[in-house]
Amino acid sequence: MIQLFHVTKSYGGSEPALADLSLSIEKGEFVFITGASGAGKSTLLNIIFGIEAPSEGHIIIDGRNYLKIPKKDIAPIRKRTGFIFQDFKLIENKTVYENVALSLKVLGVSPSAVRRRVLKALSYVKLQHRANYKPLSISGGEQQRVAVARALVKEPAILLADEPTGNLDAGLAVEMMELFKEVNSRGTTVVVATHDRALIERVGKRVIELGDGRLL
Amino acid sequence: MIQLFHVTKSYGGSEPALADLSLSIEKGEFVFITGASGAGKSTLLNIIFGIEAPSEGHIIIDGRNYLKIPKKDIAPIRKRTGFIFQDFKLIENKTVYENVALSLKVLGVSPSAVRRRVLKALSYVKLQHRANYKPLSISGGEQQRVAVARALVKEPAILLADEPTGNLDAGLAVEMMELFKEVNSRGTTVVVATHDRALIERVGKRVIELGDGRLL
Amino acid sequence: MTAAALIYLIGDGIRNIKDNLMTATLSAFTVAFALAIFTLFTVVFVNLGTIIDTWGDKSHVVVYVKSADLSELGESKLKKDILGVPGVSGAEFVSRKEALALLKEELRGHESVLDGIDIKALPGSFEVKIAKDELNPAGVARIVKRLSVFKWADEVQSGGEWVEKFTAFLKFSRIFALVVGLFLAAATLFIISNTIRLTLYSRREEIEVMSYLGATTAFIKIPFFLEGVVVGVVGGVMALVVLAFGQIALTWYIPSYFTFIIESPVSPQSLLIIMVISGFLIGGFGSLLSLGRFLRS
Amino acid sequence: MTAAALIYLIGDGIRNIKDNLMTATLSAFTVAFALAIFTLFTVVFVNLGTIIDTWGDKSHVVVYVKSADLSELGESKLKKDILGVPGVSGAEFVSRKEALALLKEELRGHESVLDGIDIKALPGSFEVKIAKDELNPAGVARIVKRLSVFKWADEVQSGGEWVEKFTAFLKFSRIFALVVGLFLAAATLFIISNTIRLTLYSRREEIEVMSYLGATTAFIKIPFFLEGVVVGVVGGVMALVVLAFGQIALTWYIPSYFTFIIESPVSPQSLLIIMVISGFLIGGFGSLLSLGRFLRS
Ligand SMILES: Nc1ncnc2c1ncn2[C@@H]1O[C@H](COP(=O)(O)OP(=O)(O)OP(=O)(O)O)[C@@H](O)[C@H]1O
Ligand SMILES: Nc1ncnc2c1ncn2[C@@H]1O[C@H](COP(=O)(O)OP(=O)(O)OP(=O)(O)O)[C@@H](O)[C@H]1O
Ligand SMILES: [Mg+2]
Ligand SMILES: [Mg+2]
Repeated sequence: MIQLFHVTKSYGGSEPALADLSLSIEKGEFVFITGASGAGKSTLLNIIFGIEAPSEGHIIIDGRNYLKIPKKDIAPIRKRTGFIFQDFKLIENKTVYENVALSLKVLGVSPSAVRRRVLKALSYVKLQHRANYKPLSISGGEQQRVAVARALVKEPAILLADEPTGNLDAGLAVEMMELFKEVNSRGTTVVVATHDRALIERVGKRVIELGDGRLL
Repeated sequence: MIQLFHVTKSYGGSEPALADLSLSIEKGEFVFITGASGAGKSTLLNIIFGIEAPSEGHIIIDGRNYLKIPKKDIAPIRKRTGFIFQDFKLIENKTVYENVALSLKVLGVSPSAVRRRVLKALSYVKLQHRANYKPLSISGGEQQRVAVARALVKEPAILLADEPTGNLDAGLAVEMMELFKEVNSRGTTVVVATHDRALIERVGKRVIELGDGRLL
Repeated sequence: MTAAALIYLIGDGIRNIKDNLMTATLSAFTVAFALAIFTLFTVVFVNLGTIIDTWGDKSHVVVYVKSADLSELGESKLKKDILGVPGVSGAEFVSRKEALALLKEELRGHESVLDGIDIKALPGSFEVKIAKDELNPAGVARIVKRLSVFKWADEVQSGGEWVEKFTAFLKFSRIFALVVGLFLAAATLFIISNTIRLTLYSRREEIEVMSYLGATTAFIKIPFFLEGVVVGVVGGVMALVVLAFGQIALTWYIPSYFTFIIESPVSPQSLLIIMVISGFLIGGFGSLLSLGRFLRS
Repeated sequence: MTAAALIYLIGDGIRNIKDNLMTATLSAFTVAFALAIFTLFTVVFVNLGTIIDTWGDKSHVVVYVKSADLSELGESKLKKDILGVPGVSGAEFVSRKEALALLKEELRGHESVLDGIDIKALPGSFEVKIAKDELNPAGVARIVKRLSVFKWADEVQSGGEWVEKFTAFLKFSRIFALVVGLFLAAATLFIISNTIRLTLYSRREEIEVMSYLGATTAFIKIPFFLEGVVVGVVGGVMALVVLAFGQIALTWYIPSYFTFIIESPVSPQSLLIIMVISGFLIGGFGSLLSLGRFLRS
């Protein structure tokens, strides 16, 4: 379970990115976070993932209360969390295969299992034929799907997806959502930040709408 | 006018990214290029911009015939062409203002005119308040709009936009299209690669649809 | 950390080098040059120490003894007096007969001028050896002064001016090699760490991504450490090659009786081991230290 | 290129340094260390040349003349013979009287042994000066052999063994400084270009973006060139500071009569100018050369 109490995040500018935000996401829930550009969607995901610390307020993840997630707790949280970054964050000088495999190697999965699971994940996002390409020599939508595969391959307890379909056509976007629904049905908490209203309506799950860092 | 004759682009893989593609875009036209992820949209724009050379075929830009655009012609073509990259390609250690201003400085615009035009372009994309931020400390959608401002500020003869609304909510996406229509009405040829059918329908212009590197 | 993770880490260190072959090669060359320079100076420093010891033995002071006192006091009493002077490490008696022989040797070819001279007119003398740390113009002068005070001493001559100047120059060379060597060590350590930092800077995104995937600090560091170790060890071995070529080039140009200055005081095998260990430490810990800065931020 | 573009370019070079202050500083330090090292060796090389000339004058060969021949052939004929030997750069006659005075000087304190010796028994002699490029053991030996051939020559003695060894050592030091200096120059040029390349590598995206905006090669290169120039010139000035400290440190430790070896043969002003120009060239053209590789790809 993920809970935020009166979380404020200010980067020092006049308007905080998140302002006094309280919300709760149940274990195994599937939630959309939406809002205009700059509303604070990415900031919210970053705080849950421990990339940013809130300026004020508390986060409770699986019953543990954090103001700022301490350094030693960050790696374990990230190990069971899949994050799809808005800008993908693929490693340029590793192949698609190695990028996805790294996600499992960090967990200490055995080499044979890594191979099997990586190839399966790549097939889910329809990228088996790009396994040996480097990220800079595949298309934008393909890169985004590598990011999806890297997050899903570890079968995370929590999946945080930041605008995961921005570079995908409608058909692929729906397929990705089907994937997310499937992992969700196996118990994974899914949080998807997106501006794509059509997609949200199609999936039909709870929607948290942000505007200027507040709940709308 | 931009014309492609039997253009093929192969990266050495089994399937070429573009296969025997012929098309023609009139001066002052507004064209959408669409197609699934990996269909060849970005490759097509890159060839027009001179980032890639076709493996076979010819490109004719403003009456000049190129197989491979020679080095000395690339800078002049780019000077009068605005390109919005799918991955933005902002310079990380320059501010938003400087990123946009660079586009004019390259053209030799006087400092006072640079200032006026950059601020105007930032206001078009609603980012005056982010002028002094660095790209990594603004949201994904804000970065995308900086890329739009950088391409528009030079008042290009040709505007090539690669997925320019992937990180924008529907409202902003429509506003960007209004901007594009406006520059188009002032004579700029506009080519927009996008997977967003709703947007294409809304704007209602010619659509070139690609599938596996061919016209559909 | 599981065995699978460890296997991955080792493989990854090697893969990283392949992926970043260009910068890895440049770093290895930097380490090689730096180590070669530093080793060269260490070798010269050590060898100059040896030569100073050798030549130092040849720098001596001679005390001529008044004939009367010699017969009266006896050789051993005088020797004890001399050895009592601080800074004196030895004394050897040269009899009148020996003195004449030496004089003749010095006038080689013109011994006739000495025909019929009175052997009594020649003084007996002591050759005085001076301790290493007093072997400098000031030290020698002080000892000469102390020796002159003895009533039985006829005259005190300090050994050849040349020997002193030469020894002083060798000492200067040695200090020069030391100061320059230390300076080079500082400069090259700086340059190596700068090179590593710039290399890692170009891969900071990779480091960031690994931490986002839940990698612990150790997990991130180990491949970079291994990569640094391989680069460092390769650099160390290349340094040996550079040194070998340098030795050949120098040997070509300098008088053969000075080549010992650039001869390694340790065996090639030991030198190899030293280089490999140095490369290991520089590459491995240089990477770790530079990494620390990226992981903190 | 318009005036506005040029103004931008200069401003941008300076802005770039501000934006990349850390790497710019590290590069400046690298240039400083490299230039300081190279300059140090050049100075030592030049000064060793001077000392070799000075000491070389003191290395001489003495030819003793048979008494009979001296009176028969005359001083000037013999001198002409000597000067005819290749490698000889001068000869000076020392009469018997002078020889006796010298001998007495040598036996200082025991002149009495020479009392009553026959001045006729002493030979007249020539002090022979040897040309610089023959001043080595082999050259001296060859000249001695040639001089011994003269029928009038009684004996040929080569000057003090010390002088020769000392000169040889100085020569060795000089060649050592030269070889090491060249090696350091190669190593440091490599290190500087590597540093610049790594720095530019971390900014290759910036270079790429500029070209996408329609910037000509010159437009891209000029700010980097200016940046390199500023870094290089700052490095050059810092090198002077490093050298000044180095000189102070060395002067502290070495005998005062050797300090000249680390004294600049040119004025501080000239040295400053040389350093600034070197920094300018290294930084500016180093950047341009490294840039070329990125612009091509
Ligand atoms: N440098 C490259 N090397 C090898 N293959 C490439 C390279 N660039 C693109 N491709 C391949 O060419 C095909 C077309 O790529 P392109 O980027 O043009 O697609 P796109 O239509 O822009 O897709 P998207 O909507 O995902 O951005 C893709 O399958 C891609 O993997
Ligand atoms: N590091 C930072 N420093 C300063 N301001 C920041 C930083 N990161 C984000 N912001 C600001 O905080 C606000 C919220 O950013 P956030 O990235 O959360 O928006 P978002 O909802 O993800 O938008 P988008 O849909 O465009 O990705 C934005 O106005 C952004 O400019
Ligand atoms: Mg965002
Ligand atoms: Mg694309």
